[in-house]
Amino acid sequence: MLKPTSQAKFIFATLAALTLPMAAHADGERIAVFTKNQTNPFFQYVRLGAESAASQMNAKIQHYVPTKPDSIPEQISQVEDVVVKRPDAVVFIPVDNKAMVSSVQKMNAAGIPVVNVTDRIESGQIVSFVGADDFSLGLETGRFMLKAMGGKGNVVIIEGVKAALSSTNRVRGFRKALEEFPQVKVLASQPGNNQRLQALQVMDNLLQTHPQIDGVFGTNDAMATGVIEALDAANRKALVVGINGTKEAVDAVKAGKMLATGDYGSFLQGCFGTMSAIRYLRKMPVEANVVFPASLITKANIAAFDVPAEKLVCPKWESLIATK
Amino acid sequence: MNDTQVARPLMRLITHVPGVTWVLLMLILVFSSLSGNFLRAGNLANIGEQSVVLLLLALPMTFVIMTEGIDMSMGAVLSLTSVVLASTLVATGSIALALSAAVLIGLAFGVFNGGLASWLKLPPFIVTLGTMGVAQGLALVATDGDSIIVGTQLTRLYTTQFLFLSLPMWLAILSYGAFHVLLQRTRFGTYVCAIGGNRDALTLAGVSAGTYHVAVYALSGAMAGMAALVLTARLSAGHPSAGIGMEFDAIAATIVGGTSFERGKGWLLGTLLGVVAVGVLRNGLNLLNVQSAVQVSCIGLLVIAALLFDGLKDRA
Amino acid sequence: MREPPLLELRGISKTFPGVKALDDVSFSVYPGEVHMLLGENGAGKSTLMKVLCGAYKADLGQFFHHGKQVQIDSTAAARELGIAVIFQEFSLVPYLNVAQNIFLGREPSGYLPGTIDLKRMHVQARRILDQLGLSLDTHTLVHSLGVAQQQMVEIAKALSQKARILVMDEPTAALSDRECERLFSTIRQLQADGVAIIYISHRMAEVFSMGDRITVLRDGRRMASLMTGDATPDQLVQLMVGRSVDMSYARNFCAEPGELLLDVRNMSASNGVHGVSLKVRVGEIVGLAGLVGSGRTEVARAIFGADRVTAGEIWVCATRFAGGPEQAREAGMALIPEGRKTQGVALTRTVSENLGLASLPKTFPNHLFDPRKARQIAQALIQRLRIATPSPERNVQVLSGGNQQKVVIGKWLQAGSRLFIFDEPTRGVDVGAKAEIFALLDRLVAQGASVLMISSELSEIVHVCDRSYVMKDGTIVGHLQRAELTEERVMHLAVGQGSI
Amino acid sequence: MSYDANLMKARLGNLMGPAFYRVLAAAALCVALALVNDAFLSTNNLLNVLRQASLLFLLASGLTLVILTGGLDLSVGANVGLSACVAGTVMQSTGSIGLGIVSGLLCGTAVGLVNAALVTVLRLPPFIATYGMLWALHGVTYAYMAGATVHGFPPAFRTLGSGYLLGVPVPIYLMTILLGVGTFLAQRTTFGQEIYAIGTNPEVARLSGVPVRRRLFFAYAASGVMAGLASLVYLARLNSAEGDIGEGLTLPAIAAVLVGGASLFGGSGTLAGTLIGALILTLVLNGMNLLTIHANWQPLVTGVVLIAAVLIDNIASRRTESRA
Repeated sequence: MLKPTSQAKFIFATLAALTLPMAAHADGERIAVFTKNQTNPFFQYVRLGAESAASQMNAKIQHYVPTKPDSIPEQISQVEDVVVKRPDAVVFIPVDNKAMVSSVQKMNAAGIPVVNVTDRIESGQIVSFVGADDFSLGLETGRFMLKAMGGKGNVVIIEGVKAALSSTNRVRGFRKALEEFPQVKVLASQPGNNQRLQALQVMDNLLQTHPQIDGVFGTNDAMATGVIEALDAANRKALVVGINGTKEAVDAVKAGKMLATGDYGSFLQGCFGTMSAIRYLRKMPVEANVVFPASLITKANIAAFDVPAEKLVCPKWESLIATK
Repeated sequence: MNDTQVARPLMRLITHVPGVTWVLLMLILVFSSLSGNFLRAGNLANIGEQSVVLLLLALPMTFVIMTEGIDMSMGAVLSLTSVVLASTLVATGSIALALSAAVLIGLAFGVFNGGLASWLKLPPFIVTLGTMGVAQGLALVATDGDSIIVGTQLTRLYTTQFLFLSLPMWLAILSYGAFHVLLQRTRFGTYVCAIGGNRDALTLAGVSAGTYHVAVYALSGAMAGMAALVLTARLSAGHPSAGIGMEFDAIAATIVGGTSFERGKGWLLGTLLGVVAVGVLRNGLNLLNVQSAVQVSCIGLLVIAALLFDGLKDRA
Repeated sequence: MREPPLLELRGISKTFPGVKALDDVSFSVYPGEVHMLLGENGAGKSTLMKVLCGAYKADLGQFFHHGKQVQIDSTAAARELGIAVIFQEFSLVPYLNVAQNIFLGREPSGYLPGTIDLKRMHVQARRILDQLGLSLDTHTLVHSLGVAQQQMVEIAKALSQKARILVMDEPTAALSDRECERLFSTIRQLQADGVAIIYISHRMAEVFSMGDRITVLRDGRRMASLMTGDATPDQLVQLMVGRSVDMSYARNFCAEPGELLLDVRNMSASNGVHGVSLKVRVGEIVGLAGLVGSGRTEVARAIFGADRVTAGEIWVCATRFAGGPEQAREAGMALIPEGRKTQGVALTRTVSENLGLASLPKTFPNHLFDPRKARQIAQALIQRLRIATPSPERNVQVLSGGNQQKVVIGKWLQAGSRLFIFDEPTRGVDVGAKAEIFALLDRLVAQGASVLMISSELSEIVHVCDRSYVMKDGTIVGHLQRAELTEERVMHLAVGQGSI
Repeated sequence: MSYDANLMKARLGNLMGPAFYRVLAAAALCVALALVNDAFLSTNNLLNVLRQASLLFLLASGLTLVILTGGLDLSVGANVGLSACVAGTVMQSTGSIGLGIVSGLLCGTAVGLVNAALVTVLRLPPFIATYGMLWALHGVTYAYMAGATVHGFPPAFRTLGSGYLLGVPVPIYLMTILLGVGTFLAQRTTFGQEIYAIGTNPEVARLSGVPVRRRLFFAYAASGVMAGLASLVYLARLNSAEGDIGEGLTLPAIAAVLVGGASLFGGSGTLAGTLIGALILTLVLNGMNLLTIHANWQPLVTGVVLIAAVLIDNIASRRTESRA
């Protein structure tokens, strides 16, 4: 009932399982990488980063992605299965920073080192945390847009999935930025659930009630681009910012449709998360806490980010120290 | 007409064995041969524990479907009750209290569904689709999308071993037993079958079919509350979207297990097999580290394959 | 005068939106009496029964049990009084076993509340089945039983209620004569035990052989109550239909049949029939007799292409026929199936939709559907077949059994069929409509069509058919020409004693 | 009542179906919204609502046909997802609008044919067979897109989704055409008659010489084609596609059909009804945005409206029955 390709995978996987001894060793460590879903480009970049890092340090990557996007029960099950398989280390993006604590503790109990990426887990022992600060991203992107608006006018917020931490923090950041610009009025804050179509239709509807919208803050790029489509269709103009720095957002910024997008450093998160894991196994020093400073992708610095995914390669570990 | 012999228990079992049984056997064969870890006690325990929540949902779902109904709200109610359970536990520190709160909320939703479906004769699909939204909304309103961490006491309960099995496993086993008895040896079970099979017959026999019909949905709601206990313990947190979409898994497991949407045909053991099959598949594919995208397709293929077996059997 | 009646109804009236179903009906039944209840479909029999068993609540009227007034406002109350009903639409649950069905709603309780004492239930079920001389396994799921067996289970269900008053609605409709005999003996036995029996039937033979008293209903009113001795068939029919109907179904039998229309050669089919050969010529009505379950319906379905033919050949008008119902329709065949409500008409669609269903390609060759035209056609058929319906836009549901049957026939008339296969055309059809249907058959063959007719009522076979095949165990065991066609000979062949 | 009056009534019934009271519900909803928000009744907003409804309707129309036969197609959403991704990628790589459109339609049709085969040839129960397909398709889509996003299509193509013609959005024209053609097909062709008969009682239809399986096959295939068409409109509207574009489209579509008065047991329901259903669902979303109802409450409100819609209709129609 399986396609030939996946049968091939079976065989490969079993070979791997048989040939590789359990203990850690200087080479070919098996790193299990957990991401939230297969549909959001952000996690694709994380996975690419992880693979690039692994190939540089010749370790092996195994990806674990819930079949239902962001499904908590499924990620828990996957952790349980991984504990059975005992990889040398785990690079872990929890689908929920609280609900996954028990799973992290399971891995701790099994003695598998865990590097926490993107969303900071509430508790449980981790080798290191590698991620960006959603709050300051929201703050910086917001600030940038509000400045561009000349500190006055009307804005709307398109929220992400209610249950997701990153969205909430980004909104919090943006609201903080708003405090600096008292003349800016928030007309509405409505849910787009990280879905392009929903964001678009929500924007459609908001455009009806609000004749004057000067700025839109989308908590991720997919929604921001959805908003842009809505604006185009209605022949309305407004400054739009998103967060994540995905390919399409970069293109939109280049085309001048989007004002800016917060750089979430997804690829780098994959790189340094994986590097930290491997370095830890190889008894090399690692940073306990790597948080990328919030940076923006704007027309000014666009060139640096306009690189196709397959061309991306992880920078050296040392460059990380330099950025701090 | 020699159908008469067909119905003798043994023969009945053989002719009733749904395709899922064979699929399950094949899966076990494949995985145990491909992955050394698969048959380890630890891993089998995994599969078991991963299947508990789904089983607790699929059992009542089987009853609901036997009444020619459906309960789309189950997943959302599960999420809501897990939130309720968690917050009550945090507030009072009493598991018993928390559980009863969750079960009560579930019950309330069940009665509402059943009432509309049975007394007002509204189509269950759309009704429960509506209550699905209501439950989701309430869960979000209650938590503002945040999850509620519960203390270690629940986790301790979850991991407690008793006669080689963890408590959740025992809960699953007991529930299955209870439902089996309910279906085979009680009026309730008989009437569940009758509601789907020939409601008028039941009414003419002086039984208030409506009440039992509502009771079926109430049961499904209450079981969602039960499942919430296991789920919350598993997450050691209540989460407003933890159960989303689980109703579909439950329905799939039920139908694949040989229960039909028509004329009150149901088979509880089939449901159990269906649940286990899904658990085994996911676990096995993870052990073999099959690419997630392929995993997604495999689940679909499992469902279709199981049905195909049934189709062949019927044609034979 | 004898003791007060076991049950007496006085001035019962029941009105539904639009119709007065029962109008001041009085009715009584004594212990040990078989009281026949006659009337055309829609005369109010079933309503009266529903009132009796508490399913409906009478608007007016009183009930007296052993002479003292009682209330029957719920099925429970009715059961209190020992009233049990055998409905014509089976009240069985397909995926419960025989025992569970017999005791539905009255399961013997186990130790714990709500539980059932399975062992006791099956033992008791066994006892009742033995009483009826049935060898059924009580664990059999009902959906795997044939119609006749289901009917017997239905009867067992009523008996199990230790009823003092037993109401039967055409209990023999689905039974072969042999099974009928067994039922009758059971009834006599119950009679002897002082059980009062209210018996609804359309079969005159039964009415006179079983009945002590006869009550005739028409349009919700009681026309008469008379002792069987004082009644004659014609008189009863007149009371029922309000006009006299010729009961002999006299028809001018076809002297020299036309060319061969249907020729089935040694056919076997997936549904179990084997080695069936039969011929039907233009202008003939050919019978297909046999006990229920002998494979008559299966033969009909196989010929029509509804079930797969595994061996042998079917020739229609000298051309080899193969394929499904669609091809059968093209070939000019028509099937008027046994299960009218489930296979004959689409209950929740309108009369005109049903009438048009089989002839869509013929009426609208360019696939464009024209409601007005469909309507005119329906109108024409309604008049031609005298179908009693308020309008072509009414759902078939509301029509009486006889009229539904006419709709099925009309559907095929419109399709221009030449070979009509009737499977129990008069089941659940009242005397008046029965006569009309047979008259229709006669007209059909007169106009150059031909008919293959399945019937469990030997009298029908004998009176109506030019010749008849007899089936047993899935194959044809005999072929009787007009001259040799008698109920006895058919029966002999059907039960397999001696052959011709 | 005279025959012609009867006929008229029947005709009206055919057009409105049992959805008549839902029309009132929708109207009531409009009035309520108009009262609380003056922007609602603006031509722009009404067009906007219609455009959003048309997207839903495109998907629901094919589904209506399937549900009329007493079946169900849970894979329409996933089908849209895959078809959109295929069409998008083809259009990008070849740069040809025509090829993109064709590939999208072909993909949708192919999926429809598979469903049709599963249900009619292999005789699998539709609900669960198409549910299996849903998973299979999601898997294929994820694998095909590998987390990437395809975006930026030629304006000519995008008019299909976001363009205007004489001041009216193009999708609305599509919807109108579809409604006309579909209603004609259902009410004025023998095919439609046969579909209704099959939905009411397949055995009766079969024994009347109706080619049941061929008709069913067509119904599921058609649902696939419609999904393909819908995918193109979505694509043109969003101007981009990712793996999860199809998620969460199916249930609203089914809801639209059922709220529109169709029964899952088949044989009853009309396209006009489905349109009403789609409108009700869209109005709710539109209204919630116009009134900027807090995100947390939105699913709840939608749920309540769903139930209310069927409840009102149920009670009202019962009243009329008892009067008749």
